Amino acid sequence: MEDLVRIRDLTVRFHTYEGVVYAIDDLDLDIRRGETLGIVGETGSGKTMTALAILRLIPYPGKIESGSIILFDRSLPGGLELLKLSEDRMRSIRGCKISMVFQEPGSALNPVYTIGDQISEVYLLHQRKELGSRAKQRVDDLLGNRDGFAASVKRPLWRWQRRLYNKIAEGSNPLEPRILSHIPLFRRLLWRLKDEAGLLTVSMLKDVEIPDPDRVAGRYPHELSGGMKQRAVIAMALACSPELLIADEPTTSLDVTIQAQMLELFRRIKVDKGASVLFVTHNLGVASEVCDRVAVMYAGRLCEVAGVEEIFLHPLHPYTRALLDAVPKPGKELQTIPGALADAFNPPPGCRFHPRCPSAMPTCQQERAKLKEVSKDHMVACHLF
Amino acid sequence: MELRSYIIRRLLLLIPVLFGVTLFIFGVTMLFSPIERASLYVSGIRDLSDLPGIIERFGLDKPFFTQYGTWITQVLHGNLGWSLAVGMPVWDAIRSFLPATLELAIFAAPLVVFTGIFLGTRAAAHKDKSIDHVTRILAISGWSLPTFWLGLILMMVFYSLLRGFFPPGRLSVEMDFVVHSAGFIRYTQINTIDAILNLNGPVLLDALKHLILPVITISTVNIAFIMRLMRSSMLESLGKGYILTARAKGLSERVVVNKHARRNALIPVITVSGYVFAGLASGAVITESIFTYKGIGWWAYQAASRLDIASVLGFALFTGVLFVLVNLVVDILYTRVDPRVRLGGGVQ
Amino acid sequence: MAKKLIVTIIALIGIIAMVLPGCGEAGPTPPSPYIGSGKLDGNGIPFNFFNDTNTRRAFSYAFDYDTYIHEGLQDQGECVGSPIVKGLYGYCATSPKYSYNLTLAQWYLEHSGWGNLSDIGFKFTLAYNAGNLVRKTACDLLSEAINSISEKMEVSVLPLAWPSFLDKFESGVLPIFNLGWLPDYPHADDYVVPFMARAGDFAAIQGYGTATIDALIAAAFADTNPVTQLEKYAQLAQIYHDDAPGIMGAQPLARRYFTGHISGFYYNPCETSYPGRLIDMTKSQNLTTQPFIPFLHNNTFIYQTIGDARTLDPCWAYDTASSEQIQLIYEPLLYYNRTSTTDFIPLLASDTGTFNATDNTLRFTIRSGVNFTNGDTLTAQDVEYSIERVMVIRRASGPAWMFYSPLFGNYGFDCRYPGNFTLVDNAITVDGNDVVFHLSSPGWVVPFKQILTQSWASIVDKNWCVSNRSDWNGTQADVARVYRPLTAGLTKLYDVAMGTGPWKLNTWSKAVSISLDENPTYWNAGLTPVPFDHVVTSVFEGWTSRRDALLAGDADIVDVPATNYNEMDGYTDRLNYYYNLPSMSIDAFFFNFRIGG
Amino acid sequence: MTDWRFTARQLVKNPLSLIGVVLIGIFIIIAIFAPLIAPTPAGHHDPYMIPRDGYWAEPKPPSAEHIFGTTQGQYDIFYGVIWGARTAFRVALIVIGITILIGIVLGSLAGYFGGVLDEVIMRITDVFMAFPWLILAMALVAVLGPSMKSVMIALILVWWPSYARLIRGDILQVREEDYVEAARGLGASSGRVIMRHVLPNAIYPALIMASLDIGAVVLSAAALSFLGLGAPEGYADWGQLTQFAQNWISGPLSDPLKYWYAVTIPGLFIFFFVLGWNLLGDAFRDIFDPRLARR
Repeated sequence: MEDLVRIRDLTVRFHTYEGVVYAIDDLDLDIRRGETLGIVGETGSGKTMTALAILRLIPYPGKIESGSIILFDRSLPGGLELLKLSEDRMRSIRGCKISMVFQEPGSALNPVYTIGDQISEVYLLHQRKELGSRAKQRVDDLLGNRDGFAASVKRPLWRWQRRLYNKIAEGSNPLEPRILSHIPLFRRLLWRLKDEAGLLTVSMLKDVEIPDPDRVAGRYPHELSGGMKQRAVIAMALACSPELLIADEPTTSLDVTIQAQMLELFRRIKVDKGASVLFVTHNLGVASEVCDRVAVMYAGRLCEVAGVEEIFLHPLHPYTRALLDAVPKPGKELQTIPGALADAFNPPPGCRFHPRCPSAMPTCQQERAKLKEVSKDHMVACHLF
Repeated sequence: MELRSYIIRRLLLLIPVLFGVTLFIFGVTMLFSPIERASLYVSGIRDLSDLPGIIERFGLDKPFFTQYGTWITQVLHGNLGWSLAVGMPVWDAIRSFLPATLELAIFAAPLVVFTGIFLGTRAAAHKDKSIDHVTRILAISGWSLPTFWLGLILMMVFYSLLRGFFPPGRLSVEMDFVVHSAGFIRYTQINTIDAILNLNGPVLLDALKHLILPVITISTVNIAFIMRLMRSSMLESLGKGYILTARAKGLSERVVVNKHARRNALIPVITVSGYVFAGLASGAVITESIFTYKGIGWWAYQAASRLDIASVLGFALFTGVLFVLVNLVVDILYTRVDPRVRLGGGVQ
Repeated sequence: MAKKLIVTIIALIGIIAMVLPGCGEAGPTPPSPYIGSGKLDGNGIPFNFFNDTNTRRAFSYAFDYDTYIHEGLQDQGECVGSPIVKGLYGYCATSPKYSYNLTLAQWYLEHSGWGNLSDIGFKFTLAYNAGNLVRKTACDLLSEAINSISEKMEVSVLPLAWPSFLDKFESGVLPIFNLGWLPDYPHADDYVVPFMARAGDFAAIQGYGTATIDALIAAAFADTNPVTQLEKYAQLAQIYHDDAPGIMGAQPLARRYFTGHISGFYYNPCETSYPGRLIDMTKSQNLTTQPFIPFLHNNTFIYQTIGDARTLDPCWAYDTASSEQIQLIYEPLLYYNRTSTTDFIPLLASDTGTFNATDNTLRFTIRSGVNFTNGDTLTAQDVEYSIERVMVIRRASGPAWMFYSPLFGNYGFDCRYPGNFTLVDNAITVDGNDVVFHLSSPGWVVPFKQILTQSWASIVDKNWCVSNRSDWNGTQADVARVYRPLTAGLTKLYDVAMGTGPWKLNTWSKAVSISLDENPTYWNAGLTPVPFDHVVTSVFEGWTSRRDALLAGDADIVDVPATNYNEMDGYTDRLNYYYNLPSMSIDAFFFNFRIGG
Repeated sequence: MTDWRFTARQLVKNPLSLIGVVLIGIFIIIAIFAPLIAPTPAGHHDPYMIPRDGYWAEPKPPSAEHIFGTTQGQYDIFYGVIWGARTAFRVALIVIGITILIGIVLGSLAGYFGGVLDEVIMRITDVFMAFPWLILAMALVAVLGPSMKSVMIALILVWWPSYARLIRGDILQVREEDYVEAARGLGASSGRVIMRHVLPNAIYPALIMASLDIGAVVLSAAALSFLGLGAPEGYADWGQLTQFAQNWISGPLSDPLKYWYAVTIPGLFIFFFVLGWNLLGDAFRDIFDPRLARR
């Protein structure tokens, strides 16, 4: 399987008045086409930052210091260096090629706009052409098979609309509609675009198994249950059938039954949309459910990457082991990881896990361990190997 | 809740408020001795012999609640009393001075609200950039300006340097003639509007010339205020999750700020704008007195400084009503801006 | 957390504790009542402190008259020794005056009836009505002078809001009070009575006056022989000086500033109207200082003042602003001849009145051929009605008393009682085309004529009043309906006016402006053509705006506060000046002989 | 949240707030050393009454013995503004102090016990908020007579409701917090719970608001004196000094700005005083603002 996204020595730092936070430190990671890659780690281990870094949405005062993130898109060979793209190009990728589902469906939706509005926004933004041609189609139908007085009156308008939508369909951002969309009253002349977007929205809502989608489309977020919201958010993310779907703890805030449905949904998406999923979670159980491969992070660094069975059956990195032990199992008393997560401001030198590591060696305190492939598709960053 | 019943319920709230307000003022004025209050009606010491008569006529020596009662019954019969300050019934006074103040408010309020919101948005969108710092400095300075002093300074500049360019009052003598001439119909008493309705250019120009300085004076502080508020509430909503979502959708910064962030940020601003408008309309006492711009605030000042109790009470009633009405409008506006808000009930 | 809270609270309380004592001395808190301990123990004064002549004289010598005139009145004042001020009928130029002389003051204090006051020492408070800066200056001068004589003597100055000042004044608790007096008619009697008669407005409060003085006042007033009469008034002036019941501050001198093109102003101290008599003025046509539309300024007289008229009803108006307007719209029987206060010209009367000593009657023949602006002709009945109307309605603290005193020698009575009404009715009778006033004393002839010149004596149209305004219909039965209205708004002519005067009311937007138009059918137009087509009086409280209007030529005259006189010098290019115009008002200190009434 | 070291560093780091601190510092010094900066002339009874140099109405320009010149009535502007600083501080501290106390008492009662008590108190605040405060203050001052005391009383009367509301709001939030519930669960008396657990966490917003308000209070007091309803004539008070200049805004045509000093100087003192507090308060708001969490 070829890579979809290749992250190389990515470094993200937060420059705050209290000092520099090493959120991500020299991270190498590949996301393969059509796979679900899980990123697992404690809170603050930098998994969310990795996700945001791919979208270049690191919040102020964070900054991507160095590294490269390459998106291999079928359309353009050689791939795209995301970190070198102009902000405009980047925007055209966000929500279209790469989209994201956030942890809190409640806060992820804008309370003052309807679900429909917020989803069709994506279409209007990224799929103008399609909408344009669809709208043109409609007008053509009208021109073709309508007659009678009313029609004859409307015809000129229709013709004009046709020209308009045609331009839009041809893309290259024509002047006329652009001007129109800025003039409050005339803006509504483009209503057919909205309609089309609306239709797409409803079908998308149907896809994410929302009952009675066209009613829901008209609802405001606060009128929906948590599960519904999350589905809506996912629908929004899938709107333009992205190549990569980043899901940041999508299930954490939901109760168990809903969680199950969500995971089911994600599996399905992967199957029929063929999209790769970057699944960020702190919950190994969940990860084992959905992921093909799992990457374990600790204090901004990658500890171990491997296929899901592999990592659950033969975890190598002491931290991974500790994590697995920390998962409560029936009839086995719970292991906890000694010590606390490394201080973000002055992290321990060498391997950041060594203060908590049961099998730490002197070298661990000096030099950091490189990520090396110990067996097929199984990489570990630890001096033990 | 259904709109009509809600409005009715809110209007019922008027009663306790107005009752409290008037009762309180009445209490304050009762701190005067009957003679002191009677002496408002005599011209000089030659008439001191009349004081007992006046006290008796107006029942100024009656117990507190008797006097308050008589006043209330008066009001319920639609008689707000006589305004000594301007020599006409209080009700007429309100009617004849309100247009001037409304005119001021009509020009000031949009200026205040829109400038404030615009600058606030810009500042928040470019937090810690130069524009943010500039606007912030402007805002804090404007916020610290004593209105009366600003007025005086403006007068100093525009009366003495550019003499007669922005004259005081509401109209110059000439235009006053025109306005009172038969050909000119005073639909609203609001000069600018009347001028437009009568298609009379000179009057319009003259009225505007008289308006500029008061409007500037009254707006400065409020603009600063709204701006700061808008900035902080913008910052708040820019920190929200849905902004990240919007960005992740690939929306341009302009859309993110102006569509997704602003509408949420407006909610607290609306309340304050309501108060600001109420403040403007309930009389910019200081501004109007400085520029002898005879609106309701000027009247209130004259009344209060002459202890014209009837007028002060009337004015208090007026502001009370205004206050409650503005609150009502604000609440209704809420429901338009924020779908979560239900009339009566708070956020769902 | 709790600790933090407690600390905060303590801090707050601490702050307040620190600052509250300071707040204690915030604003001069008066020794109440204003005479400190109330005993002559160095910390106060006894209630009858000023019952001692030498003490009063000491204070009279301790007031710096020259500084008061120079700085308080901006050099616009003259010192007068007695209440009979310059310009009054009965004024005596030779009557003695006090002058600023600290050594004399000290001597009198040391030889006061209380012993050596500069050793004993005393404390009391000098109150004035807040906002009146001239009086503040006067009080500061007096207190500083006294304090400077000996540190044992301390006079502190305290502002009181006008209502409470009147209250304190009336209850007689102020040891010394500073007030002004403005005559209603320029006759010595209108001064000596309030200042010296036991029942007088000031004297009564002070507790000053004796039977002999009262007798002398009566005699002086009734005396028809000018020579002896003037002697008597001179005598009264002397008495006032010797008793020193008050400190005569100074008689202010007024100024007027007109735009250059207004001419014909002459000053009459009894003229109520600030701009003078407009009918005699003219406006030159070269309008160099006119930036605006000429057609209007040409023949419009624009006057900017500080306060709006309260009413246009002659029976209510008792304030300058109202009288100014009323006298432009209405006319009285006669008026002062130019600058004189004792020589008259007939207006609505055809003569200046003939006095019949046998029955004390004053008879005027009504001018014929005079029309009101609504076309009605002026009749003797109108005159009778106008005067009786004022007396019958008799609004509280209004001008009605000014007819009662000359006609009955009292301050008025309630005409709802038939008996009283008949008296009033008979006091003014119509005889063909003549109106006859039955005076109570021959002494009243001149003062009564003076009273007849003022706004309250304006002649209204009876028919119009009764039919159009449903005003008092002239019968006793109707009196109760109109008697003593509570507010100006309740009189029928409150905001309308229709007279014989040279101008007629166009619009009155309250508190903003009054504009009058020329009366096209003015009876006297042949002799004195009406100079202005419009007269606009607009109200501007702010001095700066008034001043700039005057300098820009937007106003022909504005009210100039005495404090800003000097600022107005040096505009000879555009202004006409009139200086040193003696007013008849006076500000004075009055000693309270028995503090606390 | 209130890490004072952090606060201090922020204050110093932000130039604006630094200016604020400096301004306030200067005014504090002025207020404390007023008797040294502008000594009261001998035989002058009340130091807060501005000494007059004669009684002439027209202001006199700055000169050797009157650094800022004299205003209408020959009151020494310099003396006035210096001692005016004391007046300003006194008014501000007393008003704010007392207002906060009232606010704490009523606010915590309303917020903690809720129900009828809450309703009543809130209705009362409604009344006061619906009130034309300037007019109320004017009426009060007129009744109580011209003195700083009446100004303060008036201001306190119109100021307390906002604090009562603020503190009530905070308490409503805090009382739901777990540790308060816990304390209640342990059967602590309400008074104890309020004092030990609720107030300490509810009061800080009020204190910040106070720092924001000091400027506003001084402004309002000045406005009152400007309308001639505050200090007695000649009292060292910035607002009144400004009022004295009201008749001297424009000079003769030849020299329009002749009396600039009388108009500008007192106003500038008010402005800078208020500016200082507002800058400080603004910084506080940013620092303590839980939304703009520290990064």
